[in-house]
Amino acid sequence: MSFLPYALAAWLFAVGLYGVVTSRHLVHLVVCMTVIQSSTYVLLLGIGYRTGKKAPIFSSAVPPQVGAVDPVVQALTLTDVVVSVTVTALLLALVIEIWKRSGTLDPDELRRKDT
Amino acid sequence: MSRRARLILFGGSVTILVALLVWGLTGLPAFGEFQGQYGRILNSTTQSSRHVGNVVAAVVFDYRGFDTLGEELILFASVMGVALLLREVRDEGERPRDEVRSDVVRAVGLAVIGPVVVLGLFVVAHGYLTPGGGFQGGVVVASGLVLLYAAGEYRAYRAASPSSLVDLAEGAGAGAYVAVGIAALLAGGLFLENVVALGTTGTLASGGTIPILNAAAGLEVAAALVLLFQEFLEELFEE
Amino acid sequence: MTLVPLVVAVPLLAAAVLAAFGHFLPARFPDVVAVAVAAFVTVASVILIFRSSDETIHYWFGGWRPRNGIALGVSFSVDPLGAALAALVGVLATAAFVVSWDYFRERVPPQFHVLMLLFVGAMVGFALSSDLFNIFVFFELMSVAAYALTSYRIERPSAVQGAINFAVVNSIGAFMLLIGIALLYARTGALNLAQMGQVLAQHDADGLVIVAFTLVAVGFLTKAGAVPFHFWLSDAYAVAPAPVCILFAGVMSDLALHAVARVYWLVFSGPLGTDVRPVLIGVGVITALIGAVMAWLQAGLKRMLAFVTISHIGLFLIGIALLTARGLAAATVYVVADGLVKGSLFCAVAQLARRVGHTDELVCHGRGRVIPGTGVIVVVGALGLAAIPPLGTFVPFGLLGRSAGLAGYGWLAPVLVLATALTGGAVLRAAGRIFLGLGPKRDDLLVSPPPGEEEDVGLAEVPRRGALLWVPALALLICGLGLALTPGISGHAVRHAERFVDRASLARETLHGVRAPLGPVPAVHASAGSYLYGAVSVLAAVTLALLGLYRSRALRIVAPAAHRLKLLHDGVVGEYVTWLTVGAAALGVLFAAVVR
Amino acid sequence: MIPLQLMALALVALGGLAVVAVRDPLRQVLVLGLYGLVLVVLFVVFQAPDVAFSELVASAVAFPFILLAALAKMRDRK
Repeated sequence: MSFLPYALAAWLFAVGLYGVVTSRHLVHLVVCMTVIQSSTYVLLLGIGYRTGKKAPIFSSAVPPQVGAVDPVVQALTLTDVVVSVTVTALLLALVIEIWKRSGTLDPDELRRKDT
Repeated sequence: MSRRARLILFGGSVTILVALLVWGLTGLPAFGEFQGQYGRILNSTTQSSRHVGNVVAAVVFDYRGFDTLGEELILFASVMGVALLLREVRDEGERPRDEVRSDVVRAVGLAVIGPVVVLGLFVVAHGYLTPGGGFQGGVVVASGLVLLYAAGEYRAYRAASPSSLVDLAEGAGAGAYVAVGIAALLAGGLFLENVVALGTTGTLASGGTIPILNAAAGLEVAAALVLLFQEFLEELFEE
Repeated sequence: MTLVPLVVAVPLLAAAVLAAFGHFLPARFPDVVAVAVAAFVTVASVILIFRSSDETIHYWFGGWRPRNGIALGVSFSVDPLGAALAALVGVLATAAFVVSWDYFRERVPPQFHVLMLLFVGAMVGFALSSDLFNIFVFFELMSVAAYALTSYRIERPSAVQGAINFAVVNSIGAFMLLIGIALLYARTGALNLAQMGQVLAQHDADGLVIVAFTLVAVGFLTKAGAVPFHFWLSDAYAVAPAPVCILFAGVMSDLALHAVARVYWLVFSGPLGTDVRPVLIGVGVITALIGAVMAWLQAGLKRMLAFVTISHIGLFLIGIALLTARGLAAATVYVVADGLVKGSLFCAVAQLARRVGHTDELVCHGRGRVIPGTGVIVVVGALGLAAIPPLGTFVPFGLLGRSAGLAGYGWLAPVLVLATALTGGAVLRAAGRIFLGLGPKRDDLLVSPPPGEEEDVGLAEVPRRGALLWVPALALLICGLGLALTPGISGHAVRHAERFVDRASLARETLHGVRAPLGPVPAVHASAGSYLYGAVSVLAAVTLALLGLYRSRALRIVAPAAHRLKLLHDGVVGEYVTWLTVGAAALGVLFAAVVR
Repeated sequence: MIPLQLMALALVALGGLAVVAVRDPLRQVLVLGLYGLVLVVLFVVFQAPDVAFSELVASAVAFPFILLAALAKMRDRK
């Protein structure tokens, strides 16, 4: 039981990787990348969780002495979530350009034609 | 390599990789039992040393503010990359027509925009007191502007976000973060050192440079997404 | 001290300013700013080499110095080895910006300079950072800028495809790196390299440590282009514009290897010891040889140089994988010298593209005669790749061979010679064909890339200021080969590497401010054996080049195997990711088998 | 571990699989949006409201927008 969140991360990683390897559509492939990425969020936040503790936000009502879950892993993921949107957009822009130049979105059809 | 061969090769190796991963994961502390000293120290000292209640915000904009500088620039770089990729000599005279949908959609859209943008700004402003902050609020502000487009007011959307102004905001957001870091050097501190007065916990003026960096991030994220949406929209209307 | 953050902050700030005001500035302004910033990075990094030569500079961002041995913030640790890599970034960036002034025919969009400056800042940060998550952030920043720069020529299908292969494979590598970081954070409660190492050293290696090392190594080796994580590299480097390639081939890949060394020594050396040595050496040997063979098979110069980069990454990896101070010193000096030579060769390729309009050796047969100066640079550069004694690349080549011998791996010396001879020979062969018109115009053994990849658009007209193309090429070549003239360079490198590998002292210095001892400068001289190996390498390179030109049939026996190898590099991203998975699984199993 | 956490874990596991399994890009965008919302729930029960907030604005607004715009651009010819 106490291992499940970590197993979930491994699962998401494997599933996303499977999607990338077998994908026949570049947009699908890019979306599968975001699944792999989400495995890192699940892992980090799962690691930082502490049973019975609340979010690391303190006020006069919640003094620091009561403790909280780990704030560092949250800080690492928080920015990454927003940044990943723009990185995905960059990948999609590449996909659009491929579509414009090659007329296909199937990665297997983009085989190199060396002579 | 045939697809079949690829699948077999992948199936075999990913099984081994997952087995390895699980082997590694069993070495982790049981779920909920993590005792990392880094996080515990920050949880117990942030309020007194930084006058900020939201420890996550303090980590993002102070303790590990230098990481966030990098993250913000990744965002900046990818938007610059999208602009570089989708560049095209666009005919400036020809604007895509407004796709007027039903008047109801338009009315609802227009009615919602103001509140959404205000909400976004509120989220940006209170990030170091409550959940939220520049990163989340920035997205909300940008989505408010996109509503203008959804409401069929592409012209208004463009008018609300002229290219050169968005570029300026985008560069300014990224530049301001670095500039705050350099300002600390000029004030005799180390790069990104929190040299401003810390204020009273629980008020908007608390946390020293945290609100400044938070605002810079908000500006950067909002401008980046507006620019991004714009690039994709123009791509859509291009022949 | 203040220079430490500024080497990174100045290029990043310049990028932001150019993006903000790009619309309002005169056309040549970004060029001037970019050259000035790159020159600043160079000078500042060189100053840092000297400033840090007595004592490593630990710079704590935000003023968060460690408390009771616990790091609260992010730090840079600047030592002469890291600063030398930063200086290499600066020098190559300066050359790249000067070359791009004349290389591009069209008006360069403002985003190009913005991305290049971000790329430069990210590489310097990556080289100097001593916080694992911060290293990851700079890794991502340089990757994102690099994807976009690769696809600069959007009108060419292969450019965009190369970029997406690069982006997908590298992003997956980055996710693995991040999972490795998460495992380490869970175990140590720290992100600072030295602090992580302190905690890990208290216990023997278990599954978590081995898997974390595998994932972190895979992340960095993917960026470095080690076999079998290298497939994206040739697709990307062959299509990126030449000024971008100067930075890609000259330093980006090598930085990732330096990160492997830093993470191994500072974090993992306690629990892993030298157990992992044979596995890493194996990866290095395979990379050096496959890269060299593939380089030999290319007719397209840019793709050839991409495989030369892979092959030489293998050589540097061997140096690092010896897990000795000498091996690390050799690898670092080699990276700098070789990076300058490769940068010079890419400048020469840019010149060829501009003047001849093509960079395929079969197409350009004899057409390089109009630019004999460039021919000389390419030939000398090729000899540099073959480690010609007693010049710049020979010094670390010899040191590498001797370090391998000292570590009990004497058999590595012939492998090194084979890789340098094949890579140098391939470039010599191409130079003979292009600049002297030697040999036939056809060779079935060689691979020609699809149309458009090695072509330069438009007519070959004489650039207004051709000097901006060949002067950087000459300058980089002189710097790279002239490195041998730096007095006692090997000795100094070994001395600093010895401090670098002293994990416990370095951790005490980082976290508690107790200065780590710095030994005397050891006397390191090239031995007669090194000269022999260097001479053999050069002779073999020349012989191979002549064989390739006139007796290509003699090499036919390798054709079937070569053909099979070529087929693997087919640009299908799903297959590349499969190989990444295979490599990661194999590396993990091998590490698990050898540790303890 | 509380039941709510278990439920969120199960949903995320299924959601991730669904995103990969749906091969039609347009439908996949919808599934991705739902997956994002499930992740938001997971992050909330992991006591990470800041991250949940990030994930919410990303998966509810930004991701669908760019994906749909890209797909709309590429709808013909294929």
